[in-house]
Amino acid sequence: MSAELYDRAIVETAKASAEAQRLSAPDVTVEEDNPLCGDRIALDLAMADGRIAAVGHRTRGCLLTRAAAVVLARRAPGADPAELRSAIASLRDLLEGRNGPPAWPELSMFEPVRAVRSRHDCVLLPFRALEEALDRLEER
Amino acid sequence: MSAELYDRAIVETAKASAEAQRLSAPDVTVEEDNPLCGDRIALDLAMADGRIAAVGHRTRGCLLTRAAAVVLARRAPGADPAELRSAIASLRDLLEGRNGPPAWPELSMFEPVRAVRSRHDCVLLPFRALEEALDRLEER
Amino acid sequence: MSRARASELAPPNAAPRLDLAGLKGEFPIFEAQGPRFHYLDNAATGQICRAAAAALVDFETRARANVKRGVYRLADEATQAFEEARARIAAYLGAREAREVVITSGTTHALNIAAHTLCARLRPGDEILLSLAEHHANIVPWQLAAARVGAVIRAIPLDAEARLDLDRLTDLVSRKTKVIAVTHCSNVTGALTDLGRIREAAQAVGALFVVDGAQRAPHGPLDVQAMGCDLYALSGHKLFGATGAGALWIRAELAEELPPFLGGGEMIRRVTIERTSFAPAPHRFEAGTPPIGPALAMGAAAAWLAGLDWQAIHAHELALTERLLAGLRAIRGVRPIGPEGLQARAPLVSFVVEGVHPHDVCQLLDMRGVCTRGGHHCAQPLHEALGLEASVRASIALYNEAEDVDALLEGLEDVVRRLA
Amino acid sequence: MSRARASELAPPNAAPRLDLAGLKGEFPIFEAQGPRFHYLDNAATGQICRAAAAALVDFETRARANVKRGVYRLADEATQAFEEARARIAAYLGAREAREVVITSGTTHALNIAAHTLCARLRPGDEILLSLAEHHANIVPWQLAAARVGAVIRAIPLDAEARLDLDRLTDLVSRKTKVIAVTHCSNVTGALTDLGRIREAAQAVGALFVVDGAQRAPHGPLDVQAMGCDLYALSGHKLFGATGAGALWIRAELAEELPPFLGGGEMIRRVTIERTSFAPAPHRFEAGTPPIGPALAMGAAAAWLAGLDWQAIHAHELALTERLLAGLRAIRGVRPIGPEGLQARAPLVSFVVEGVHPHDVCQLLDMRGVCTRGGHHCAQPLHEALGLEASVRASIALYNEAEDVDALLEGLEDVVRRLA
Ligand SMILES: Cc1ncc(COP(=O)(O)O)c(C=O)c1O
Ligand SMILES: Cc1ncc(COP(=O)(O)O)c(C=O)c1O
Repeated sequence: MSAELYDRAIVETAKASAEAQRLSAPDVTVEEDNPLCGDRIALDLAMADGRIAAVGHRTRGCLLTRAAAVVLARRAPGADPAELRSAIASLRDLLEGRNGPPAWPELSMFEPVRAVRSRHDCVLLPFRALEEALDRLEER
Repeated sequence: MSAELYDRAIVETAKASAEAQRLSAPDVTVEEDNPLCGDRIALDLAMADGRIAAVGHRTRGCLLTRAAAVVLARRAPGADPAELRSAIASLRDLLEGRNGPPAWPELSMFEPVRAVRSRHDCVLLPFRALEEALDRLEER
Repeated sequence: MSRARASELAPPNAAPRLDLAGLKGEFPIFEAQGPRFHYLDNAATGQICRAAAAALVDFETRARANVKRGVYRLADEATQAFEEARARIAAYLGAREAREVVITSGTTHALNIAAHTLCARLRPGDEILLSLAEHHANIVPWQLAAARVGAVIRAIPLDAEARLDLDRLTDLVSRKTKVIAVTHCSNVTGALTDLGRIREAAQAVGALFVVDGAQRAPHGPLDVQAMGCDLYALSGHKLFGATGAGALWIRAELAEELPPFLGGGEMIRRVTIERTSFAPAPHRFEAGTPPIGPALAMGAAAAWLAGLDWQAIHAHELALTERLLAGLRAIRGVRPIGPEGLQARAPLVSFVVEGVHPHDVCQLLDMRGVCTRGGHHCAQPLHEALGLEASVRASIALYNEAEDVDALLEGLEDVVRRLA
Repeated sequence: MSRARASELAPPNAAPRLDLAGLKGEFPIFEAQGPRFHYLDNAATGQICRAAAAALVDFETRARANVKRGVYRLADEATQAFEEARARIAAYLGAREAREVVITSGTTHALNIAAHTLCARLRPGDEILLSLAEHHANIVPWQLAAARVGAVIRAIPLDAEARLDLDRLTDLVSRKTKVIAVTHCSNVTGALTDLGRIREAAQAVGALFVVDGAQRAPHGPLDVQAMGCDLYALSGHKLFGATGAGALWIRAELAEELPPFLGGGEMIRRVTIERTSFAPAPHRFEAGTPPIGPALAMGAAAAWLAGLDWQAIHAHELALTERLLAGLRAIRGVRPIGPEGLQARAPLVSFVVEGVHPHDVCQLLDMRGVCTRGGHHCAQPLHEALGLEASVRASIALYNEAEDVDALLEGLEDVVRRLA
């Protein structure tokens, strides 16, 4: 499984994280880390009309964390909080081997991670940050 | 081995501990307990001319502890500290299966205890009290 | 004859059918020790069941890796197995979430965590309520922690049957009471505590409620939620797992507020020489390499136990207890202590033999392969309250048989004949 | 090719003959895991040796009883075996007396005892000197204990090779320094600490000297008396014993003066609800049922290890380390951290792969059955001092072979090709 885990899709996607930018005027910023490995993401969201207008991030982490951050940053703009929450849930389901295909097709690249439990948190880190950001937006 | 451990000699000897008396004017009194079982002895020594003139004690403990106290109380009077210390050493040797016969023949009754390590401290308790008493006398 | 009388008291139909031979076959020690082995020291340690032994041996000899951080297959599997063990303990305890379970090295370690972390929030004059029936493991940690903050320890006294005298709760519990910590089951008398009444008293004043479950846990699955306690401690070795592991259940909402106890690896978020921030529970309370093999054994034992017919086992254990109590009462000079009957008691009886020291009783019983324990059983305040220095304890587990009880009773008759 | 170059550096004659196949046969996991298993995570946990596994399984499944109080045969034998394990650890450590060894649940527990009991005597402003190379287990307990008494923690910085910069001792050690606690061997760099210089500094000001021996202990018998330290901690699972046990050696004269840490059974002299008096050491520090099976395993491992040819093993371990270091340096983008050479180092090397996250390195190595660890290895201050967040660690034990090192190096070349 480790072999598939580093297939071209994940490696290529992760590389794109190098170009990620922070937002200059986010509506919310969340910093989240993975206490077991110290990997870290700073995630910015800008909102317009109840939808995500823009996503910024800086991610320091392994390929899995970075690839996950890139997928998130590409897919989130235009979505509303409910859609995002269901994407997060579908990723959790994918890792646990539950239910059908993920909300975003690219998330399928993380299917090989299912077998390596210790790496689930790597994939989830950006999505945990997203969840926290959505919670904070809601609390306002 | 447990059977021999409760042979007549030990049982009879231990019974005699019920008649033990404390001394009214001891030169030294030591209270010693066995931290693992709470058994306890109060041992009094009276000295005359560098020898033990009288021994008193009150012993609360198992048959082994009480029998050991009785042997000690019978044998110590008349002995000098050096003789007592070598009796203590010979009892330790007996329990560890070292060296020859014990300094006092009655100590042989404790030979079956050798196999039951957890009971060594029972036999030794009165003798540890004696050792402490001799140490205190010497410090004066 | 004591045996005849005892068996009259436990008619064969009283218990649902239990495949006792099959059950006993699940414990490797009985094969190793042969037939003249009457193990009645289960309150000190239970024997390991096959499921636990297999989990332990498998991990230690065929698949060992450290947990929580490694990503290679073996380490990942070890971590999964460790978390599965946590989940199994949680299920056995009826906990809502696996993360409520902290893996410890035993009940003693668990109660030390409890005492330390709860006392960190106390102020001088605050009160901790224990009972006179506690094991030293549920006394000494509170004394040490209370001394640091100036808290005061009080104790529920015993009633005529040596149970916690809960009528005294109204006097003893006040707004000053911040913690109530009691045993679920006395390791000397077998008395089960009426946790419901204590919970009410605790809730009325907002005190936290800690339960020492070491002796109750081996007698069937639990429901910490129904009990309404906040922390619950147990030992794996008494639960037919291995020596070296135990657990502390901490209600989730509470765990997140509590400071850590032991410091070290795996319990931190970020360490600098100046300052450390801590990981969320349960990791915050699990410093260093945990007792992985023993924890897996404890989890395997809990999962195996959870699948047994506890109605049948309960009836079996109580029938043996009845036989034992009746037999003891029939021997001149033998006096059981604690509750008279079978109501709200675990299968555990302590007794004194008039004029004979408990160690001498145990030693002579050992001649017949009967394993019992003599001493204060780490419960000096209870013994003192009963005017005793020590007692002999016979404690029954699911695998014990009528022959074990009978061998004890015959041995006691001999003890009395020889020494009393 | 890196392999060729590495093997030139370790000529076959450098080491006394070692029966490596025989040695490896003493560790059951290699049979279970088969040939494509290159275990290089020994610093996280060693594999259990047959002697330890036998002691563990025997006790847990065939002869289990609780220790320290029972008088029946099984309990007496368990107590004797437990005390024998203590004596074996004492012998391995070169201790003068068995009673100087406290059985703990691991190094972390041992260092928590050390920190707590020594800090109990400190006053506000007193100093505790650690180093930047410490494992969190030798930092966090001191922070927690120091905070309670108002003591101040200082740290020996690192030199260019990431060793403790002992030239700084003169500035750092003063009359205020009451405790110096350092690692004998870094779990990240493998650097061995020059304990002699620290002992001198400690003795000059009357400071107590604590050594974290977790990483040094698996590489041969020790001599705590020659080292001149006062406390020494180690873990059984890293010493090829079982998970769940460790030890703390405390110099006898010192142990008698120190207050206990955990409270519970077996560590007391007398308990009342108001007040408790404590048993002498080592029992004072051993609250509750100890990890008996794991302790026996640790003792058996120590006894077995003590009989090996450590000159041959040492040469073997260092030859592998040399092969590893040379191989790493030959791969573009791979940079070993810590000491350059083999002087005063254990067979343990950490490294970074430029542009590749340690977890990704480990995951890809796992494809080839190579077990390494990526992360901060519970040594964040050291990583921070080196300007790193994390690293990959390969740690060697007596049973490793050249093939293990070669599999790692080949795997790394692949990692670099694919990801760097
Ligand atoms: C140097 C050092 N100290 C302490 C520890 C902690 O040991 P344990 O986790 O066995 O308590 C370790 C283990 O990783 C270590 O390497
Ligand atoms: C009621 C009770 N509490 C606590 C303990 C301590 O358990 P352990 O020794 O496993 O830590 C015991 C065990 O004897 C017990 O019976």
